[in-house]
Amino acid sequence: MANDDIWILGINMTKFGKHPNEDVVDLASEAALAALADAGVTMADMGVLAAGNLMGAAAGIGQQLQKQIGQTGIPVFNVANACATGATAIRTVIMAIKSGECDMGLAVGVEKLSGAGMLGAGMGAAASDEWTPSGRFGAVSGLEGKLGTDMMPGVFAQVGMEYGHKYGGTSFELFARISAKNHSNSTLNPLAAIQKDMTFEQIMAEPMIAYPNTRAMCSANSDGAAAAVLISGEKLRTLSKEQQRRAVKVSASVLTSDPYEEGCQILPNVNTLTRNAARQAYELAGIGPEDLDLVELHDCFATAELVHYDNLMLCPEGGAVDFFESGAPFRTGSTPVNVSGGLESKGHPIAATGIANIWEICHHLRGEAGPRQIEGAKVGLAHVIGLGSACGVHILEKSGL
Amino acid sequence: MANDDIWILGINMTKFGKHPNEDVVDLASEAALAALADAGVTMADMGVLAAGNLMGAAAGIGQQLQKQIGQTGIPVFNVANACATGATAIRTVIMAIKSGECDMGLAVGVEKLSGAGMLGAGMGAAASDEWTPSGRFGAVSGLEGKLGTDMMPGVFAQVGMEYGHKYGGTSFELFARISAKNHSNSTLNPLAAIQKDMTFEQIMAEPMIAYPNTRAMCSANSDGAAAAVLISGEKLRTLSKEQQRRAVKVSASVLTSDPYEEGCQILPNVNTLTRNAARQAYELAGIGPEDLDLVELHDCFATAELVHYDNLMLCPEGGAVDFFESGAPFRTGSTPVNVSGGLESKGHPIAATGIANIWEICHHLRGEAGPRQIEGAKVGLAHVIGLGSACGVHILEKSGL
Amino acid sequence: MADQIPLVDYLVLGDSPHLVANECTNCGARYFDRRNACASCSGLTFTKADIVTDGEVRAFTIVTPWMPGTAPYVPAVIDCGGTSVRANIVNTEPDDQHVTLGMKVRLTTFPIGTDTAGTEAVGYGFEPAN
Amino acid sequence: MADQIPLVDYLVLGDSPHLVANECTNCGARYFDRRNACASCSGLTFTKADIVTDGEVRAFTIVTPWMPGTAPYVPAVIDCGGTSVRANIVNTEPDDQHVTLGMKVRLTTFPIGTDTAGTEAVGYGFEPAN
Ligand SMILES: [Zn+2]
Ligand SMILES: [Zn+2]
Repeated sequence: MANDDIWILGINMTKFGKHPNEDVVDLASEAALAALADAGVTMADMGVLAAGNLMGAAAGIGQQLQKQIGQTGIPVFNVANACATGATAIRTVIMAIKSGECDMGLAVGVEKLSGAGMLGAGMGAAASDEWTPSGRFGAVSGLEGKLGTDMMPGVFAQVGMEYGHKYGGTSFELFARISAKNHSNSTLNPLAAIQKDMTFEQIMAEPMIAYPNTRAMCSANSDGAAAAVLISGEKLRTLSKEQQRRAVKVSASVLTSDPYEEGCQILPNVNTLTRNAARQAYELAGIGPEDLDLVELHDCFATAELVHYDNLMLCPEGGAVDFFESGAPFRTGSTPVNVSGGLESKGHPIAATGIANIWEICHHLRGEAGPRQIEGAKVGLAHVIGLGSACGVHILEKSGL
Repeated sequence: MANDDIWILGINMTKFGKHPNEDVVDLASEAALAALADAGVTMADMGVLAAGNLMGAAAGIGQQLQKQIGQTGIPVFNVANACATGATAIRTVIMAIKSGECDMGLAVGVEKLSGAGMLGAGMGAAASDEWTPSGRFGAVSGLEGKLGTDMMPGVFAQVGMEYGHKYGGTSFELFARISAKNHSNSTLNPLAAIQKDMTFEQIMAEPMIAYPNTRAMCSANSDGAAAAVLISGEKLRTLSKEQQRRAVKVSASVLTSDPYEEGCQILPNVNTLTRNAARQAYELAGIGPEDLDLVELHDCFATAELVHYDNLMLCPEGGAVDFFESGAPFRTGSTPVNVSGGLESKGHPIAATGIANIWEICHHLRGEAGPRQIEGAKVGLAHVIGLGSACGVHILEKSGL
Repeated sequence: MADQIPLVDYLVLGDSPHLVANECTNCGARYFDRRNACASCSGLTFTKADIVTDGEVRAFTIVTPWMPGTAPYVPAVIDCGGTSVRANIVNTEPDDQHVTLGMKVRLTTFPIGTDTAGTEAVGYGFEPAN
Repeated sequence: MADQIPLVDYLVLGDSPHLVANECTNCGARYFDRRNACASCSGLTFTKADIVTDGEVRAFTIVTPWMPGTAPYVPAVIDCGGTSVRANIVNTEPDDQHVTLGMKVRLTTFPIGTDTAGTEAVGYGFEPAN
């Protein structure tokens, strides 16, 4: 018996930022208990738990969480998909419900990163006394900095530059202005790690990390957690009117990986898998990009936001610069993007990010987003991408119940 | 559209043991390509990939594998559930098929462990200059060896001792004789890491690791991989007669976690979640323990095998010692257990184990197990447990197609 | 006498050393760690409960450390009046003649080291009661 | 002259240094790493293909290392006759005046260090072609 009709019954995110006195289980517990409370249900109602914590991916965050908030014997799936880990947890719970194995489940993502330095900013292997070829390239030394870069800032900088090379119109200032939009949005989000308005001149004057991204144009390493309670439509209809009214419909839930294309093993191709996920999601939801009232997309770097305007088909192919220049992705525009402040200011606790962006959309669809509410929001899209690669796209709709 | 009818179309395990010249992707590729070949399909037919590699749980083994054997853009789920990681990968693919999202998928588990030392044999935190309480117990020092043990050998030793305390009849020699059965079985398995027959006296004379388990009674750290292609019954019926004949029916696929019971956070309770998984599996498959022609259970230590006779209800409650003494779990007995040699001799490349035990069952149900074939095997059960905890139970049946 | 600090915060030192658990006010489940909620009933409130210091060995093992020259130790599960406690069995030979299932034991404490500030850390174990 | 070893095994040294790829005999996809199969078509056989040494910059960045005093470097994707190659842009100033999208570059090699046995490791990069 399949349930193709899936809803979010409750959802929560913690404040993102520094949490020196909480461990990952504290943060996960806070988000999970709050999501259950938001849903008006308890652990005893859950039929499945999917959880992610990338920095402790082998440690079983799901069971650690159960041992604090409720050991009910349900199946636990610990998942990992880089920055798409939270979205993968949600997808896993949705599959469990769709397959008829249960009618409610909990998805949790949590990370502790503050003070961890720039994401992926690792150094190469130490030089040995004698050169010894090793690994798949027969390398005699660490390759970081010697043959390009595997670090996120450099990878996503090149992704933006490649778009500029292909379609033109990009510049250091353009990317800084995209970042300024998000930093401005963050001033309305009390859960953001950084709530400081910054002009594009200020952003350009920040230390350069990987041209054209300065520090303010990179996602902020943060601690945080987010959790969601998913439910089948059939079960939802047995709950209270208030629960039905606040529930948010999951019109599409899609996960993709990157298909082979020339060059994809040289520079990760973050475009095609996002475009594939978006296309599948629009088809499943029966809507088009023009129907979206807001979008949370994965601006791990300012350069990434630009290419995803195009990948999510918010603009014609090659038209991302014009789309931005038109004002469309601003709060006041036709397709507000990252009204939460985005990863650059809200923060990016890796495994939490893919649930937190859904939380932001839900907040607006429920009309509960306070000063940053997008008025009358009925449909939203949440996008997340992890290198490797995995892309999650969810389309969410306001309850009509 | 749900598919409740799930089959294994192809399955493979590599030789377990030392593979110094292969990395995890090599091993995963070998098992995955062989499973696809066994199934008579290709990566292009797969609709989902679920993969696990516990030691590299954050590194996205699924995508690493795709980049070697086929980047087709399908959803990838990287999963982790301690020693139940492989079973969790299979469960994930099954959910994807049951939910109607695809009709075929690939599950892969791989680990490189040889030379890693005894599993979980870590030392506590280093002493600091000044005692500083930290963590959930406010501990001023590492607790390993000071307040009991968290290491697997000691944990599973206590699990067996607890059973002995509750029901009586256990002894050092009894556990050694259980181990001798498995080491004897391993001589017929060319893929086992250790194929050496050992008497119980020899086993008792081995170095003591954690009383009453000597080294020969502990699972062998090994490198290895295993992979399986899952398919919906509807799709299977469109394939060749030969593929249908060799396919193995998944009559039950269950994953559980440990429910709360007094003491479960002091010594992991590996019993109740196994019993719960077994009960659900028997109910789903519509069979009882008496119908099983063979069982592969998680003998990570000899002490564990004893308690799982009981947990899997192969004997009346409290009757595990009598069950063993009756000869039932020997190759020649009524319910052969671990005819592969079990983890103590076959080896235990963590994330591969939960698929390799299913491979063993399939091998017999297909009548392809050569000298170690259990004649006429029609139904088998594969069990795996990871501390944390997670338990996977699969009941498999010979094809009637 | 030097300042003392317990090895773990659920060990209470002083004239009558004992363990103290976090007890769920809803269902009575007992835990020794810092809690977010109750694993048994998801309850959110806890009181402190003193644990009796006499117990019985429910399970044990004898671990042979990997480092040569290091003494074996005896992890065990002790049933203290219905509450399971984890500790080593101490003050007896680490072999299966001296440590047995069902044996009666009692809590004991002992120093485990002194830090640079002169503070002595105190651990606990269980010793044979007879 | 000291013995030399390439930084990576797909760099061929000698009179005409160049890169060599594993080319799928079925679909022509090219890879620089050791292969298990083809990511494009799952083919299992490969031949060696020499890569042209002239190319065009398709993407670049300028990374400012975290360690103070360390020079910036310029990772780039170079289109070498239809095959993407990864390397640093070298032998020019690391700024957006000297490195531009679409600029023509050519392969160059340079020593990256000598080990205790006296063997010199040689890396590669791309330098402006004009
Ligand atoms: Zn309680
Ligand atoms: Zn090919």
